[in-house]
Amino acid sequence: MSIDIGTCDTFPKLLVHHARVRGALPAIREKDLGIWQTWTWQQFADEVRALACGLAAQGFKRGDHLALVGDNRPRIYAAMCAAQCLGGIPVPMYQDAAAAEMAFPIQNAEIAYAVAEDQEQVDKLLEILPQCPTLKHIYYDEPRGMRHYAQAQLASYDTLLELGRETRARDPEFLEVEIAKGSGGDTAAMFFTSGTTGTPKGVVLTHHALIDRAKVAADLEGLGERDVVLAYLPPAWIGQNVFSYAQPFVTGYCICCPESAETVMTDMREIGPTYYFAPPRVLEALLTQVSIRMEDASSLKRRLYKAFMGIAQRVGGALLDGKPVGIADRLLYRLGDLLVYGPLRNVLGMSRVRVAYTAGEAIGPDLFRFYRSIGINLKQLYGSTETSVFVCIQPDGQVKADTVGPAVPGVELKFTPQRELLIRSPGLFKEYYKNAQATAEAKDHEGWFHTGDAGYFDPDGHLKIIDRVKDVGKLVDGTLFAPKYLENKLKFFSYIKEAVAFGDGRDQVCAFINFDFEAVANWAEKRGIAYTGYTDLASREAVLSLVRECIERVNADLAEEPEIANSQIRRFLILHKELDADDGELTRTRKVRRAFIADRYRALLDALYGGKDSVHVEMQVKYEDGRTGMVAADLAIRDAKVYSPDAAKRAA
Amino acid sequence: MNRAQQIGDKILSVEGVSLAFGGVKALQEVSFDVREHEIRAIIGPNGAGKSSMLNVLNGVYHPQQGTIKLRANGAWKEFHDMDSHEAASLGIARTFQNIALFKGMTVLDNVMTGRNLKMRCSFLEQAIWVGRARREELEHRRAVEEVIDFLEIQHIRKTPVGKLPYGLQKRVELARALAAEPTLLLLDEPMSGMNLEEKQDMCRFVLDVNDHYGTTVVLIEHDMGVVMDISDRVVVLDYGRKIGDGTPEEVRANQAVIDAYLGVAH
Amino acid sequence: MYSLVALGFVLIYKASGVFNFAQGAMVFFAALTFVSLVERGVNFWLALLITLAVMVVLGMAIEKVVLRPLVNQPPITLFMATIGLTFVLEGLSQLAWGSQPHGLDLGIKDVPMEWLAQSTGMFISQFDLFASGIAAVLVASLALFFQYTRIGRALRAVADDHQAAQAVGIPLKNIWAIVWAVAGFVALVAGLMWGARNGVQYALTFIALKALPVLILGGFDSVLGAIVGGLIIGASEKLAEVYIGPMVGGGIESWFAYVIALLFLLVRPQGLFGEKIIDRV
Amino acid sequence: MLYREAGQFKSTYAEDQQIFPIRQDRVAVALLLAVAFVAVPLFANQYWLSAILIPFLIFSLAALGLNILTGYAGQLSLGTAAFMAVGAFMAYNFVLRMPWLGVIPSFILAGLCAAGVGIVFGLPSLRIKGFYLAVATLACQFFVLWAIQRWGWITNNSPSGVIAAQKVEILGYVFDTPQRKYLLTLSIVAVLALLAKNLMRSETGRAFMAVRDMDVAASVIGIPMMKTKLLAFAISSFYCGVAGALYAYTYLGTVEPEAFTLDLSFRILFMIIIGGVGSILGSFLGAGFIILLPIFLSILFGALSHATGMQIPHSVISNLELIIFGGLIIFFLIVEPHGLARQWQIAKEKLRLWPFPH
Repeated sequence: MSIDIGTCDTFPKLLVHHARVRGALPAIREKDLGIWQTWTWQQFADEVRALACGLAAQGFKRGDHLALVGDNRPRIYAAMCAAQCLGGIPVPMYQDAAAAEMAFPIQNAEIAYAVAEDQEQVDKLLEILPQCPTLKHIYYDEPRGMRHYAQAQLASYDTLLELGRETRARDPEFLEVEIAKGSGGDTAAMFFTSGTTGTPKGVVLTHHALIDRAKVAADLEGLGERDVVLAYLPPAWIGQNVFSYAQPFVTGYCICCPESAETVMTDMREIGPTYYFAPPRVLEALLTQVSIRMEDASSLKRRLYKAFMGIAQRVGGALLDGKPVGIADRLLYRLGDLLVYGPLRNVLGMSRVRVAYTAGEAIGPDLFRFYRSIGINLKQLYGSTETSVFVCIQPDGQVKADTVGPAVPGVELKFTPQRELLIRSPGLFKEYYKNAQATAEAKDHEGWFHTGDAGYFDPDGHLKIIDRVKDVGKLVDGTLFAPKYLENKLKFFSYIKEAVAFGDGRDQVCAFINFDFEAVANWAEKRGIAYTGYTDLASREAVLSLVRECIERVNADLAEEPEIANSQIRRFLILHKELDADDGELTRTRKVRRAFIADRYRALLDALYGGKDSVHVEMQVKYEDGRTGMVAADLAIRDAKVYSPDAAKRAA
Repeated sequence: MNRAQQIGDKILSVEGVSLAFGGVKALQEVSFDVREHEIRAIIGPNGAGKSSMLNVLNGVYHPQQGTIKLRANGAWKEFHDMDSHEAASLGIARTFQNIALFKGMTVLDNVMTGRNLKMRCSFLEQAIWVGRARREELEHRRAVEEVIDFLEIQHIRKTPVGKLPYGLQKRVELARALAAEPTLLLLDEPMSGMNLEEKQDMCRFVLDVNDHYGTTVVLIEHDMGVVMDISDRVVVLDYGRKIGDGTPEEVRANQAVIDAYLGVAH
Repeated sequence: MYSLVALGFVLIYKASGVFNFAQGAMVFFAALTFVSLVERGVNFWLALLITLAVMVVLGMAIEKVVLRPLVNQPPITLFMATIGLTFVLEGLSQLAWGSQPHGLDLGIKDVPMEWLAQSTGMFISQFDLFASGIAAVLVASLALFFQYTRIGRALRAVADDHQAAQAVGIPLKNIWAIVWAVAGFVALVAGLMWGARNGVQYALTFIALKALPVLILGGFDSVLGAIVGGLIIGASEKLAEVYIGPMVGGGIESWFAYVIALLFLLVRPQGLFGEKIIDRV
Repeated sequence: MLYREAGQFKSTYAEDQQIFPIRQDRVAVALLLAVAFVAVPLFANQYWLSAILIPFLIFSLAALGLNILTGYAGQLSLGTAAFMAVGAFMAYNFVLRMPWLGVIPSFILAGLCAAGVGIVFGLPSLRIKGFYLAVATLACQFFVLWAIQRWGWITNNSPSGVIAAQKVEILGYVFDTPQRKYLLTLSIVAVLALLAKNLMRSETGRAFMAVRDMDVAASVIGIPMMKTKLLAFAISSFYCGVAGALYAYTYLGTVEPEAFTLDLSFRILFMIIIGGVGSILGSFLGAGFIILLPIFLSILFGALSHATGMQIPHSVISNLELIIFGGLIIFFLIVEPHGLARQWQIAKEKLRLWPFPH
């Protein structure tokens, strides 16, 4: 169905439009108290209007910032839109970030108003209150346990709503005027990039940028008001925010918030979304779950599963792309759909998925092919916070495992000599908030945005991203070294959770490996290997050889690609602990912080390259509840077999 | 700990209660009172008569002497030999030392049975189901969902109770007692057999219950740390006699109590 | 007479906490096997021995197949299992030995003794005396057995609490086997007595129903209770038939025993000699 | 495998509380009812209708009654046949003495009489629990049979105690052919089953189960023991009474006290054990199993004797039947105490999680 938003150029205007055109349709649902509580567009608009008037009554004016801390739920999106009605700028923040990480954005944008979800978030804000004098008003949504809190700044969301309803009753016109004042060029929202390097930067995005990109992408896939999306990723991440805020406001589809983080799987199965987005690590975790659960299945189911997955591997992707497939295979696949893939999609809650995107990181080819083979229309997407996400999308029919598709209409792509990708599109961000110097670096005078990603076009015009520019290095003998590419190939094995490859400016490639505790523990139990914990399992000979097998299979693949054949992994060690964002080794979206790791584990790196076969390590570790403790271990270093290009043919 | 709910006047008064099983004197002239919105702890070494006191309060045992007066909706009701069924209708709910849940039913059904006193429909209407019975059932389901959400047991709503670990079963039992929206909640060692983390959770729940619903709580507990933290006033029993009554600090200093616990020869 | 059968029930109940409804069927099976053997010309004593062996084996088999897997099921389930057992035994016995009734002659005159009849006016036949004699002997030996022998004590321990007994080291398995073997023996004796009096036929299996009130009256787990209960029920049934019967239209023998048991239960749920069952909160 | 649950979410409590929340189940049940009400009367022949389906329905109803008492409320009863007898004879009397009453009201009244008897014999359940209760219901079983034979007016003084059930006529429409009798029975059973299902998922059902699981705790939280237990007896005997009436009117035609012996009580007890204690579906599965077993055996033995040529005497077959019967009871009690219903439930669970095991 076509998108009928006509001239609305700001999100509040879109809301008013939807409330009028499709007032009775569900706008947003949340699983609470056992059932899915539903707000229609009309109800959602009323709540936003009341909230906006409430904020106005509390002195929130045009240009102010509103911090939003908390998980996906109707009230966080209502608050976003309410701020925008008054010309304010919502700033969503990661709900699982530590208190210290929240201090910078609040100081940077002198945020005076904040909406927090529950006691946990309020406590964080109260903890950093001394460093953020500007913070005047904190509205909490869930009153649980905060009965004795007496701080002046605290007020409950409901009282704000009540206040709003009174002010609106007194002066209904006031809000309509404020909304009319809004224009496409105003700032719609500000997202703080987790930034793999240095302090986070506030990316300022205008209404026009977000709406335009959302509309283009929606047209491409024919999204409409009947579609359903599950909002389960942190709202502060542009990847989630675009799908659960920008696009629903453009197309009018319904977003659903799960009851809690633990119940995402069951809620997804209940809702059965038609439009799905998941970063590679979520898809990877899902695949590990599938393989572990299948390992425990009865032998009949396992045989059935393996047989039909073989067929799917061969034929599934082609069928999805509409390529010609033999009659026998087509029938077999149909039978497989009835017995295995249909139920599998159903249990994962993806039976009704029409379009599924994956973005944020490069995805392992086999992982990508797995989902397409069981009939899920998974496609690659490329974009970033600064470009309002949509830069390249793989159209139906031209889906490939290792590319991200052609540019979306309205986007121009260009390469610098060092193969850095430059983008110009209406969706570009206005600036980095109060950071002119970074803005100048990223956006040059002709309006080109320097992405910092390296890549090239493949024959049929699809963009291929290989790595971050500053990470792409060269081995001593000049062969191209793309750590991300190697790491993704390694991470595709369900036993390996995270890998960090080193080789830039060195003679050979070495790697740190983090195995997936759940998968390997299950594997160890089946072989009767007793273990006490992660560190103990890491030192086991059987586990080391298991990881070596995976590495050798990756080396065999690499040997087939001539220009990077030489960057096969020669030596590796298994880290004594899981890399963790709390220790600063990963970003909030679990991307590897390579430079930080390199200097923190300097000793290990030297041991790898120094030819030693084991190294002692003493490391300080931060536990979940903030306590720190020392973890010491002796890490064994092993060599992995390297294949010469022609030998690889035989081994593969 | 500042009190959200102000402690009101007396709601329950126990005067001179004695209870004996054949020769064994479980309780001898015990009298104490409990005020509204208060968390009242009953402590004492094993076999001091704590559980029997609780069983007298909710009508399972009938004392030979002494009277128990309860202020239910305004009027002082004196109940001498009242059976447990009447006690429940007066708004007294309780949990059991060793879990008394209905193994054959799911968590949701168990908690719903807590509300049976509030259901008005006759069995005939319930058989026909459509109409009044259905409305009533859904209303009560809504109220039960509040309690389930309050005690954070949404994820086990549909599992049979028999399958749950010990800590969760205790929480389901608390949910069932709460579902009856009692004026007086009797907790019989709610934290026995729990690890530290579960104990902290349960303490938080008991405090929240007192906070949020304003229920008066009578708590039997061994863990002195817990008693000292969350109770407003404490009664100390030893060999069926009351040897201490007052705030946790007073009781801690009381020599008789220390003797009782450290085992001075009687 | 009832007490003899009741004894079998008590024995099983005392040792395994199971009310063995199939005890009646075992009585029938024992009597039938014995009679069929005698008819085939097997000498009296030899037939007795063979039947005893068969009964013991049967007892053990039942314990192994039926009861062991059902060890800690609620009494209702065990009760139903024994009903199932009754059907199996009935089918088996009729299949093996044909279903027509057999007369059984134990060589003990069943005619009331003249001198006793004139003096007391009571019609007690030599047979009754003999039966009660046997019952007395059986009771005495069982009482001794339970009270003083090591196995007897072990039996009672097992009846009270399986886990505790096992923990103390009593070999649960063969204790139960012994219990069922002895029950088989008692069933044999009861079968002979009963069979001799009114012939061996299908009705025997339902005497278990008659034994129920006896047990309730006397208390499930007391040997003495079984005997006393048996006498009370037997006598009262006959008396009721004579005195109350005509007024109400006769034939009250069938349900009168139950009414007594019922009334008794309301007053004293655990029967004359049984222990009091207290259920704690 | 067959379930496609994605997308079926509940947005109101009413949806969440309904009997069959999953759409596939609703479709399956609707289909089943359609077949039962339409297809069967058209195609099934006389033998199947009157010899298999009608008794199946009647026994399911009786089993349902017993399940309410023993399965849900946990009170063991061996007197089911007696309640059926009361239902049958009282129905006969009502139709005989008050023809203006019509058949259905007289069935209901007969059911109420059975319920009355049920309450009388339920009184002991207040004092004695579980296993001893079997005695009370046993007493009821013998007492009722004796009473019917003794008091003349019940059997309208027919010497042999046999009564002939009158024609069933409702509002001028005579139910005489097997198809009509089948439809009458089916509709009564369906309605009563629905009522039972509603009862079991509402407060009364929960009170029954509470009393079954731990009656001490039940009384402490306020469930009235007396009222609940007697209610269980009353409802259960009402169902058995109506089943008894149907037994006389739509199945046998003529009935005498001997038809309601203890043996029948045992058969119904077996039905709920094998079918599934404490589940509405279990009663139907159990009844079906017990009805079909002898037929299946006779076919089997027929084929066996046909194949092996030696003629197996009828008596041996009936004995074998007994043995297999008893054997099955024991087998079920050991392997699956909750009977076929639990197996059905596990199978359904597996299908919903297909291809995963858990």
